[in-house]
Amino acid sequence: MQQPEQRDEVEMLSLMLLIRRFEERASQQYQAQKIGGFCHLYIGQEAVVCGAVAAARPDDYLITAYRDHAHALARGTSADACMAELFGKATGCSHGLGGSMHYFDREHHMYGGHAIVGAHVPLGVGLAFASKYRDEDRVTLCFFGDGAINQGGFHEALNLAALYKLPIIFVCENNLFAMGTSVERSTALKEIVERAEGYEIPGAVIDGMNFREVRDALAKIIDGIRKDPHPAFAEIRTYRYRGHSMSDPASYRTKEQLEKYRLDDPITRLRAQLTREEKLSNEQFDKMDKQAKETALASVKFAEESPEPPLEKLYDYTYVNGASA
Amino acid sequence: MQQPEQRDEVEMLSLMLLIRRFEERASQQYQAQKIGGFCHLYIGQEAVVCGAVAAARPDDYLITAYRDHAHALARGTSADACMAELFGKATGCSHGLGGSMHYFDREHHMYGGHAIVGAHVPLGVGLAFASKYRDEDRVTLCFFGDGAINQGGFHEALNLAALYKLPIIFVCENNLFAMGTSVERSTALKEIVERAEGYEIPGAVIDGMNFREVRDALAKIIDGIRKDPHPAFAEIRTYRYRGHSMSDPASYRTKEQLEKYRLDDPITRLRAQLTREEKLSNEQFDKMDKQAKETALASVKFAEESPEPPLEKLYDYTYVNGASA
Amino acid sequence: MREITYRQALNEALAEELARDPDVFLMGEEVAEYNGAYKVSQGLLERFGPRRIIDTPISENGFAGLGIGAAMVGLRPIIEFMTFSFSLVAFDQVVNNAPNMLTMSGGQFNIPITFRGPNGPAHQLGATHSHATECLFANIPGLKICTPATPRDAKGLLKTAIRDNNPVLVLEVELLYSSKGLVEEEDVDLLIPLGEAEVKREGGDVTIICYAQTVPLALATAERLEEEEEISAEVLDLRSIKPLDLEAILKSVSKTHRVVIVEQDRPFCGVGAEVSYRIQKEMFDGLDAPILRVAQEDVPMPYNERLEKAVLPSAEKLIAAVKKVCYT
Amino acid sequence: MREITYRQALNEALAEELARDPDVFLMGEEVAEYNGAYKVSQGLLERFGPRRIIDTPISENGFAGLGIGAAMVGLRPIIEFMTFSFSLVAFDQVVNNAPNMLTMSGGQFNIPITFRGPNGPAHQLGATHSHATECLFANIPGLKICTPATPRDAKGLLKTAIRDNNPVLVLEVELLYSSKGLVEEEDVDLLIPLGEAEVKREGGDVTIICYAQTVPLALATAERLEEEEEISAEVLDLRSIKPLDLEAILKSVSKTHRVVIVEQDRPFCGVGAEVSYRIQKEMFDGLDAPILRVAQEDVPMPYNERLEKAVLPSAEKLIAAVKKVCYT
Ligand SMILES: Cc1ncc(C[n+]2csc(CCOP(=O)(O)OP(=O)(O)O)c2C)c(N)n1
Ligand SMILES: Cc1ncc(C[n+]2csc(CCOP(=O)(O)OP(=O)(O)O)c2C)c(N)n1
Ligand SMILES: [Mg+2]
Ligand SMILES: [Mg+2]
Repeated sequence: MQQPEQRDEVEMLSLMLLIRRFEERASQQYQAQKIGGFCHLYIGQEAVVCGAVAAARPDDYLITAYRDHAHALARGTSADACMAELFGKATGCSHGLGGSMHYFDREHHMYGGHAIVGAHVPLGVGLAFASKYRDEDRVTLCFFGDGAINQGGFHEALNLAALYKLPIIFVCENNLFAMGTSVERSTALKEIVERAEGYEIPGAVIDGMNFREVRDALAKIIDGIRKDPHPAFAEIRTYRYRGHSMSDPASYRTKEQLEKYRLDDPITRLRAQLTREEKLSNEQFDKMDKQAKETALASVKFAEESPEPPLEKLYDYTYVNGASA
Repeated sequence: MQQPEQRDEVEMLSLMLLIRRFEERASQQYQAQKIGGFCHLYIGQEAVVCGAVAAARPDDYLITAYRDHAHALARGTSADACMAELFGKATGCSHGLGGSMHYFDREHHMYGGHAIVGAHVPLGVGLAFASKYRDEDRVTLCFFGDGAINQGGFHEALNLAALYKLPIIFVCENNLFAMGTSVERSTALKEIVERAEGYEIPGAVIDGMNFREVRDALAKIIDGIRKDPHPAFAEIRTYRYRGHSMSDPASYRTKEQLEKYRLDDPITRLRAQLTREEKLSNEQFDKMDKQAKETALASVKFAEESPEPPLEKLYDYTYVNGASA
Repeated sequence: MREITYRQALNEALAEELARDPDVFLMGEEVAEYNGAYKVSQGLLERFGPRRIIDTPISENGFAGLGIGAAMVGLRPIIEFMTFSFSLVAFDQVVNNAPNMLTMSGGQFNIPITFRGPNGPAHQLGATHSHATECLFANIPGLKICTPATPRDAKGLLKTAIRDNNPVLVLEVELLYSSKGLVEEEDVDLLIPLGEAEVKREGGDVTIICYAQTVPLALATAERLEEEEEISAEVLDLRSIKPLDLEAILKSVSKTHRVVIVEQDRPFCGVGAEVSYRIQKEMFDGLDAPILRVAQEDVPMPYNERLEKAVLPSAEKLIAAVKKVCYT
Repeated sequence: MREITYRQALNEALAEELARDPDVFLMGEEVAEYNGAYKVSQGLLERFGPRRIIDTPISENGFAGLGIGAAMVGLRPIIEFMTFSFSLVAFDQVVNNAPNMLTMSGGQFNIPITFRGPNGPAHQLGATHSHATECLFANIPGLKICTPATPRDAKGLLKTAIRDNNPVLVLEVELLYSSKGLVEEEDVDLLIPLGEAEVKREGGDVTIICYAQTVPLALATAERLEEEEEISAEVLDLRSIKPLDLEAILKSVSKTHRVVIVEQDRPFCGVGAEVSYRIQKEMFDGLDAPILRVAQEDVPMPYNERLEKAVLPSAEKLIAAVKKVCYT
């Protein structure tokens, strides 16, 4: 099976670094009360969306839940636009109207940023429906958490996708917890991927702390879908280092568990792989990291200096004018 | 494994006859416009609920969807109360306020008659929750159609039942169609029972045209649940002879298919079994059938002569007075 | 003009828009092979094929969401709810995803979707199947809602709804599917704007505001009022609940100075409440009597026919209200 | 009397009713081990154990339905929605199963259930997480709805709700969880009847009707009105939306003859519309000015703080409305 043209791994590593540094800054700015509402960090899970994006085409549809900063960044939304969104600024990727949980970027095929658990999974199926309807070979990447699989809408969506043979990959980012509830306390089965079997959807379990494994496994699945539209399911095992949201001390899990995953850090791992293969020097890495930090810091400045969305436009986002010509 | 004390099979045959004759009368009365709203007949499926009721205890909780006449009759609601309900009379099992789709009979542990597809399955799980909460050994029989398994609420309910290990048997009356949609056009899997596997719920496929098979298979499952509370799933294969509702000509299926199932008629089959075993003579059967027809006819008379619910009581069913003491 | 049924008018609207725009598709339970539970989509599968006319499982949440997702990338789905009572299991999709997307995305994603199907009590369907949902949805910013009462309005409003770039709910009336009325010839591209009420009968003494099911009731009652009470009632059909045609309402009320709203939904926070608020706010000094509403009684719908009738708005209740505001 | 927080008051109400009645249990997402997303159920798992305090998966439809089923056979579930924005995925259970059961069964099954949790906009949660659902549920016959604004009301109303034999929604206010107020000592069995409004401030010139989030706003604004405009405003806290205390409303209005309703929900078919309909119907000649409402702007909630503020009712909007009805 032919692999899609692969994006440079060093570049992907620097993307993962950017995501991490961006979120560290976001966390700091949240604590400084520059950012409002809820804010869910992705730190620890970077290999998942980066592996997926590396496996997909830039114009494949991508949709996810509220833990969405990384998904936009991975798709190419600038750190500036992402930080400005957290600050509620007009220059944000959702023009300051969406906030952390509702990132959108049409240009980069990022279809949100959706905050009702599970409710965007039918939307993802709709994106896939559209590409099949139009006979396009795009694949939809539909991300959601382990908590979402207990929502009814998720099931209806899976069944519809299977019934209509839609080109979609359901990517379950299993970080073991939905807020304070562990998977075993929420889900009556041994492996999440088994749920897909009830719809005759092929499933795979993937190590989400390993960029290469995510990329290669998904590339194969996506390639299969592109050739012959059908749904697939990937349970990607990962871990969030931080609490569920900024206000969560995460006392429901052990320090040992966190440490175990930290040792398996996706950035450290890819760095080690590349260093071992002599594709990356320490200096290069340090430079990249510095760059990531600078970009993140600059995004704060950009956000701070950006204008607020104008009050006069308050009523401009409820309806669009016009009709199909 | 010990079987529950079995109800006399001849008695159960006469119950199946009563159900059939009752519904034939209901059909006639509907056509004569004595009955309003929707009316869904169960004819052909009698062995399912009769087998289940024979396998359960009278105080086990029972809940079902809108195709519910048989479930009330099987539980012991009188034909009079059932027919009066169709006529909207005060003497009906829901005092004329529920109609065909909303039969209730608290005394006989019939918890409805629910008309939003799938939405009563969580209620069934709530009944089972209550018996576990109270440490009672009742089992909940929760009936639904093949169409209901594509509703999100159904899934959430299955997962909750499995998670909390509730004493409930999910009985899917698979009559191959949801209105005009065949199971293969609605459901992305080979066997409905596979859906239960996604929740680690044990499942069984049962021939719903054979009273004895239904009873014996369910008795074993129910017995297991009673000893050790857990959910179970039974896909019971059956067939409705009539259209989905009174207005449906059922042109989506072939005459051959209908004829095939008619040859497998559950009443004819149990009759043949009993006759072969010399537990039933032709005279007895004819007498029973005559009796069933008379009871059904008498129920029409009863319904006709019954009073309407009084207009003054219109406001009496919105709230109950009082509070927990 | 020709006389066709309300059902036929809807069917023509669907067929015309499907023919006109390849991005339009129809999806719902039993819409294709069964030709629609109420036969509104009769013949469409045969004409447009299974790519455009799509049967679904009983998964309202799922296929409503599918439609919204497809609309994000420019398709124009028509989602049929077999009845709007079943839209309640898809409520989150309709009120949270469809109308919020434009705001949440800072204007990047509009959702050109139509949700349609019968709404409101039909005949003895009982408490679960008789919901009039218009006021529930009308509270939600970002949705548009229309409620055709005649074949002409049904055709013209549905066609406009399908072309609108926002989510629009077309709330049809089951009990009117077989009713007949005059509609322009088939070669006319009949579009009736959303947000325009119509005076269905002129009068000078009182304004009866109505929509959907209550339009025929209001018209028939106006005749009786004329004959029996010598009261000349103007009958104003809102046609759209949102946007609401306040201008038309005020125009009629400034002539009559008296208003009765006869609505098909339940009273509490219903359409009548909203309309009456707007009128009293704008025309406080122009009213000669309090505004009265005739709505469903505020009880779950009973199955029994006599009780159901007692719950619904009726000519008797409407006449009593009109007489009250006319102080006769 | 002691000073405690609104959160603590709710916690006490839960604990007291759990202790009092073995049929009462609390179920919802993160209510047990996490002690509640907003810590309302703090300590309850420890005290009452996992049989009575039950964590659920993210399955609102499922566990709302579970509660209704359990209530059919006499248990008294308290179902927590983490916020009522999430009740929208369980909408059918709450509006179709809970309140219809009594009617559909001809009186055989009442549903003694309490649905509770924070409702209405909090702070920059965006369009999907800021729903004020009171008017949606208030339209549904068979539900009762209360909206406590003070610790005392929170405790007294929640306790009454749990004991009520009907489905009751207790719509709490996230932004008030940490606010403090005087509440009777713990040994007092504090029960506040559903359907009783309370004058939270006396005044003679205008009646400001409010509930939930808008009560502190109304009270603070009333002070400003007194100081800055010499307008004496009576502040009436509805406390219950359904049943609505029309008597208390009319009593206040017959004193002031002027009304502004400041509501936390969206305007269209909202609580303000209903209240204004009732007042103008009963007191047409007793009003000296049109009734005005101050509600959210009718747009999906934006994330940006300044825009969010502009959407919400504010002191400025309320003052403007009051001045208008006072013709100053
Ligand atoms: C329908 C609904 N219920 C509850 C919530 C509150 N909530 C937000 S995130 C979350 C946990 C989701 O966990 P998971 O799906 O595993 O995603 P993760 O946070 O781990 O990325 C909950 C309960 C919500 N947003 N929507
Ligand atoms: C949520 C919802 N959607 C649609 C309907 C309309 N409807 C009533 S029965 C039915 C078919 C159900 O089929 P199945 O579950 O197989 O039960 P059967 O009629 O075969 O007994 C449909 C679509 C409904 N009542 N509720
Ligand atoms: Mg998770
Ligand atoms: Mg079926």
